[in-house]
Amino acid sequence: MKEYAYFPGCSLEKMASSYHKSSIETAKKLGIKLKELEDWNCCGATTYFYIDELLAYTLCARNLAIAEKTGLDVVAPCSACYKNMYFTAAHLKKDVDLAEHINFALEEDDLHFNGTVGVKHLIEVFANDIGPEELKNKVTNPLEGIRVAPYYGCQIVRPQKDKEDVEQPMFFEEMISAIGATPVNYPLKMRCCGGSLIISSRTAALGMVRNLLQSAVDAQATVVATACPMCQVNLEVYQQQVNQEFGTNFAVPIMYFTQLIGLSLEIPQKKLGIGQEFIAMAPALRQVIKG
Amino acid sequence: MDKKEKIGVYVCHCGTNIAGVVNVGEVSTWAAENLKNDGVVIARDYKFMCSSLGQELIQKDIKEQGLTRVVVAACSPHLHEATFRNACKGGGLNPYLCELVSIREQDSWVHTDKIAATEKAKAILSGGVSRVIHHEPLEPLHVPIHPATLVVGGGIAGIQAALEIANAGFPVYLVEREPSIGGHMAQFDKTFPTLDCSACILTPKMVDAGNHPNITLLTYSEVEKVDGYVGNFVATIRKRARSVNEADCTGCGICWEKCPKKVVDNVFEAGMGYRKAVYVSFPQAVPKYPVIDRENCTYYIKGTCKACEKFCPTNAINFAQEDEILNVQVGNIILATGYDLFDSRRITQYGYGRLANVFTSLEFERMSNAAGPTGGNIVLRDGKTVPKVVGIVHCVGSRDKNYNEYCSAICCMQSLKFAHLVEERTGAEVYNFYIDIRTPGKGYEEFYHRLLEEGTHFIRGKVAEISDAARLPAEEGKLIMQVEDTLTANQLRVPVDMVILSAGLEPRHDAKEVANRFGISCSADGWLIERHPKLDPVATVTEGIYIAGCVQGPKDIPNSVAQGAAAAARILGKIQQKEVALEPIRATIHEEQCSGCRICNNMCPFNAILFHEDKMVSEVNPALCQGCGTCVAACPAGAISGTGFSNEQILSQINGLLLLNIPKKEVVA
Amino acid sequence: MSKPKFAMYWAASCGGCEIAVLNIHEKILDVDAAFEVVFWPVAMDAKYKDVEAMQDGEITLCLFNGGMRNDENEHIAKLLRRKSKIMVAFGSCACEGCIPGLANFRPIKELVDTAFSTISTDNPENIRPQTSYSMPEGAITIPTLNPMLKTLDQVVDVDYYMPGCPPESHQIAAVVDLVIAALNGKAELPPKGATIGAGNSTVCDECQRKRNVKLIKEFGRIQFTEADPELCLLEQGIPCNGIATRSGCNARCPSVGAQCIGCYGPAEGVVDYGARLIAGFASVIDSDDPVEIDKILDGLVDPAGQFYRFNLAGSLLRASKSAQKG
Amino acid sequence: MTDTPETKPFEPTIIGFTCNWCSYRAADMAGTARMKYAPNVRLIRLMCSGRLDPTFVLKAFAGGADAVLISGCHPGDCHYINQNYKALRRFLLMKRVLAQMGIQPERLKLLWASAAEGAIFTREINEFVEQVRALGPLNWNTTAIEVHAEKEEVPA
Repeated sequence: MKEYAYFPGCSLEKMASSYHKSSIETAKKLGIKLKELEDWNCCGATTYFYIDELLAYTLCARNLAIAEKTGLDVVAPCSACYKNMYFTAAHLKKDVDLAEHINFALEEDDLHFNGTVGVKHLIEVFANDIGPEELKNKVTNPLEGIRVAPYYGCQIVRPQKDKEDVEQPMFFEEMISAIGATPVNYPLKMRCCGGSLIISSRTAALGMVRNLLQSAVDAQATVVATACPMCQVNLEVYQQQVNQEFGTNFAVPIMYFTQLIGLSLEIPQKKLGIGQEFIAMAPALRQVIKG
Repeated sequence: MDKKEKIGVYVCHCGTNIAGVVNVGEVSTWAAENLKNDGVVIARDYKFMCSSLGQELIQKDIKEQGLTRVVVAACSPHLHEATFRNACKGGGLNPYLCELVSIREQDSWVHTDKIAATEKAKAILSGGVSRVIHHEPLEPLHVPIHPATLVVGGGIAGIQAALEIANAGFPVYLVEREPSIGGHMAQFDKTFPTLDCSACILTPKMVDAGNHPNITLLTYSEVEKVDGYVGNFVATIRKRARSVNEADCTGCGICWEKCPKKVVDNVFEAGMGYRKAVYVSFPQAVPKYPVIDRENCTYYIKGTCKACEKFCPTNAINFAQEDEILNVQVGNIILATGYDLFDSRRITQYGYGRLANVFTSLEFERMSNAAGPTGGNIVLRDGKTVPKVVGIVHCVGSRDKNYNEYCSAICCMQSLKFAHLVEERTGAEVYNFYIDIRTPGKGYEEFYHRLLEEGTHFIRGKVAEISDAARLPAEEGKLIMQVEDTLTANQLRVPVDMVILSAGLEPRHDAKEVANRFGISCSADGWLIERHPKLDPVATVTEGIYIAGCVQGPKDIPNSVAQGAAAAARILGKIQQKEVALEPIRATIHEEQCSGCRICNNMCPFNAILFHEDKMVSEVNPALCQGCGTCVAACPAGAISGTGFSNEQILSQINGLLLLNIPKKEVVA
Repeated sequence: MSKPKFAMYWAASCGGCEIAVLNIHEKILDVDAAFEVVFWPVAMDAKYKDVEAMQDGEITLCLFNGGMRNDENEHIAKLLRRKSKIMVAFGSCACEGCIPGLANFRPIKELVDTAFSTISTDNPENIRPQTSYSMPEGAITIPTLNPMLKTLDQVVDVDYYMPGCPPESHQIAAVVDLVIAALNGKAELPPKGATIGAGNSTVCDECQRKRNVKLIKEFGRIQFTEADPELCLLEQGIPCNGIATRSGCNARCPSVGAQCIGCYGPAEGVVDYGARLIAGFASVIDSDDPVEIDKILDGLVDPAGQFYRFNLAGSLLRASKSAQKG
Repeated sequence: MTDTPETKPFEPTIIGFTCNWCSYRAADMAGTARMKYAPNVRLIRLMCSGRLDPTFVLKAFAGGADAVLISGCHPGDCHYINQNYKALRRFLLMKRVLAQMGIQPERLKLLWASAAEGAIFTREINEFVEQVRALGPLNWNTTAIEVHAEKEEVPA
């Protein structure tokens, strides 16, 4: 059984609690143990790096140092948390002076960042450690006939880790195929959801959400699958506002990929946090799931 | 040492080049006093040792003083080693008993501290003296040259080379992997910048090669193995079964007319068109005999059909034909195996293979060719719609650290040609997206100007993405090319109907294996390495193996032809000499010390080491050995020695360089 | 005419060499018949002063085993050299330092500390041997340790080398036969400086295991490897020193499934035994990637120990830096 | 060599091995371009870095060199196809052995330099000399090497 240090991040504590629940449950069912980091702190989110780089690096370094103590690689379900931690680990390995500076501060907490910890996004663990073949073997309730738009968002594959394709990755599609659903091809799968622009420049962000939803609808998607609480919020919660702003009438269900996998593994809906959506689950999906 | 050597030491001033920094007088006096124990009997310094007077000085001393070894401290051995060896030879001393140590390039030219430079010169000289004691008289190896030549690859470079040699009256084996010679050039429509028809200028040469009495054409064949060495190679060639008896076939074409099986032609038509299961690559193919593609032929799959056999008027079809293995003896080899086109699928953001109307350059070549799948009509993938706007992306897979860092050399001109053809044939608006326009060739820049005047748009920027996600009504149904125009610093979204990716050139997928098979090497980016990038571009480090055309690096047709001819000229020179002299720097395995452990067996990339199972010992073939010495250093039993760079020579040189050869009291701090 | 005289001495060694001599069985009677044994401390009572009283060159054959660990060893080596016509460095210790020579990896102080102050030593007052001590009867002395162990030929001139830890008995018997024949004018002795009682090639020459071109991705340890009984051990990733070790033992260890550890020392003409193994082992590594090569090399847990187990004192470097400092 | 008076800064002695085709030519190139570097390195020309026998390195250290430089063609550019990789394998193993012998691995350097890289050759040599100067003299016990000269003569 593969074990990881789990960094939920603040979104999953509240707003994205369904992502948290479904992550833990599906991972468990697939033979992956997620051990929550003790005394973790904020990752700095999307903005802190632009305000105070040193403190932002320190925040992430502290989480990484805690993870290092466990001897496990750290995994984050939130794309922003993942990107910040991965980026920090990579940067501090190169900038030894900065690492020393930060370690000086971490000493207060009896912590030290050595650069030995690996950082992974949860979807990476599902795609690589389990892989589509094994996932397919474990699926008991294939989501046949369901057209899923895999929404990667902008952060999962960046910065490039190895030689993987960062322009047109396919691992999300492969995972969707593995659970019996049909991945749809739509050109905007890698585009930004608007992120925190929704606060500072609402119209621009809503326009971006509109384009994304339109692209998914054009591809006849039943549901959009996300792998980030920020993407989920922008696509789901702001859908109504998009409709008001642009006179559209979108009602596209948005779900975490962990929820869809959970359904295909016949995990009870409640355990996956289903039932708290703003946009009701698609009837087509409701028909194929059991339990 | 049984007898004491008599060593002469000569320190060169090289005008002020050496003497300006190194106190040469002090060095020669020092050597005369301190290197006596090593056998130095005379030490002189002279203005220019390489002059005829300097050389005569050495020769006189050899004769009068009975010198048995000579050490010259002057410039780099790469400059004058041959000079001083010849001087010794002239004086009656074996040339390999002379050692040239560099106190110019490695000392006076790179140091400013005169005292330190003089001390270093002493150490370098001392190293040379210690080394030369262990030199042995050597004789160069002479091997005869077989007059036949093997040319691998029947593209334009290979054809040219074969014709040059054959016209000079010597036999050539021209081996080609595909059923017909012609190579990539046969696929092209027009050639830049003159726009003459590619087939029109190539076909006569193909026919010449096919009919030449001195050329043995082996198409649908591959070289599997090469044994031997310069002057005396034996190549093993597999001639794949065509399933057609060449002696009976007239090339009438009835078989492929009657064949019921249509196959997508991924080679010649770049996947744009079809051929039959029995086919010739293209109508002007040389030789004219078809081949049966056994993977797709109904008879080979199901056991029935034989339509071709039934209709063949000369009974030339032979389903039972087997591969033939030929062994040919040749003196020299030319590799002209060409290039592969960069696979545009690798740049996923350009959407090739995902977005229908994104074409590769080779697809476009076929499309614009009157004999091609669309009859020369430039249309979208649906086969009928004529594009109104066409975007051409330059540098696809080239000048890009993610793929290939090098410039593919031909894509700019090719793209300009495409732009011209599109405008001429469809009147469409054409956008060229380029990084830089590179037109270094006769008439190339003029062609670029012609395009500018024709109204082609040139946008300087690397295309970021090609997508079908429309934002504006005008973008609906189009391909949108996202690019920053770096001259105006504007982000542009250019909607087009058709995109042509001007894909770069890559080394053949099997270039590395081919290089290994022929005992030569690939550079880091995979092209075969020439002996010298400027002064010896068609020879390789392996004697007798030459390269021509794109196998050496991306180049256009005129350059490929020039290299083909150049390689041929080099070989003709060798054939005329009838024999070749090889440096006697070789490894030897001493049989009585060899334990047959086989450690050395994987050390030699030239396959010069053989293992004798019967005697359980390994042996070096001196004609194949290139003298690198890797096996000498690797042998755990110390059973391999290397002439010219023996352990004794190097270990003594270390002693000398560290001045350990000088009695302790005399070492001056 | 009196019989030619024979001496055998042990300096820093384990005594295995003398047992190997006795292991030539009834051939020992030929030794007794051909020679008068004048000095052999392990086998008979003899005093240094008896040797000192001899004429220079009086002893015909001296088999000297053991390395030069202390000044007594050196003194006797020089003494026996003077008194002997033929001086044979007998066994690995005298030839190249052998196991006692491994002490050259560490400073001499650590050596003494290990002997007198480790947990297994009952020495509560931390007493150390003194090289000289005054007694009412006068000063008594024990030999002083050299900072580094030397080989015999680093101290005296040696006529012949006979490698092995210990030399194989059949080789000793052959050498005895040769010397006796030579004394009777029936054979010729090899040129001075030659290695006797061994082959010129390496252990692989006598090894019966099958061998191919060797390319390995991993070095393993023999105790954790289930080795193919027919195939070359090195090919299976087991660090066998046979490739570089002088032949003569009939590939004793590899033929019973153990790797050669190199007791016969370097092959003919080799300057540094360890260097041959560095080159040999590096040659079988099947990788061009520095990271992967390093990973493969991690499988060799103690490379210097592997390469210089028997040869450290006789190697080019002779001793580690810390041992040189004393 | 090793007993330099304390007033002078320590000048390391470095033995450098070059291959005939790339690194020796890089040294020639540095000379032709009159680039300047520290005079502490004495070069030995081999045909290929693959010729580098570990014995040479040990010999140089034992003989009093403070550091050893091994240089060859860039990976993939070897004149003899791939022999420089064989030098690389030996180099990596040699470093480990030297470390066990108490010779800092930094005293053994591997440098890839093409025939055109005189500037790189110059820069790397200067850096290496400085690095070795900082490490201080190796002072290998050379007297141990010369025992042969001191030992007692055999009676005639």
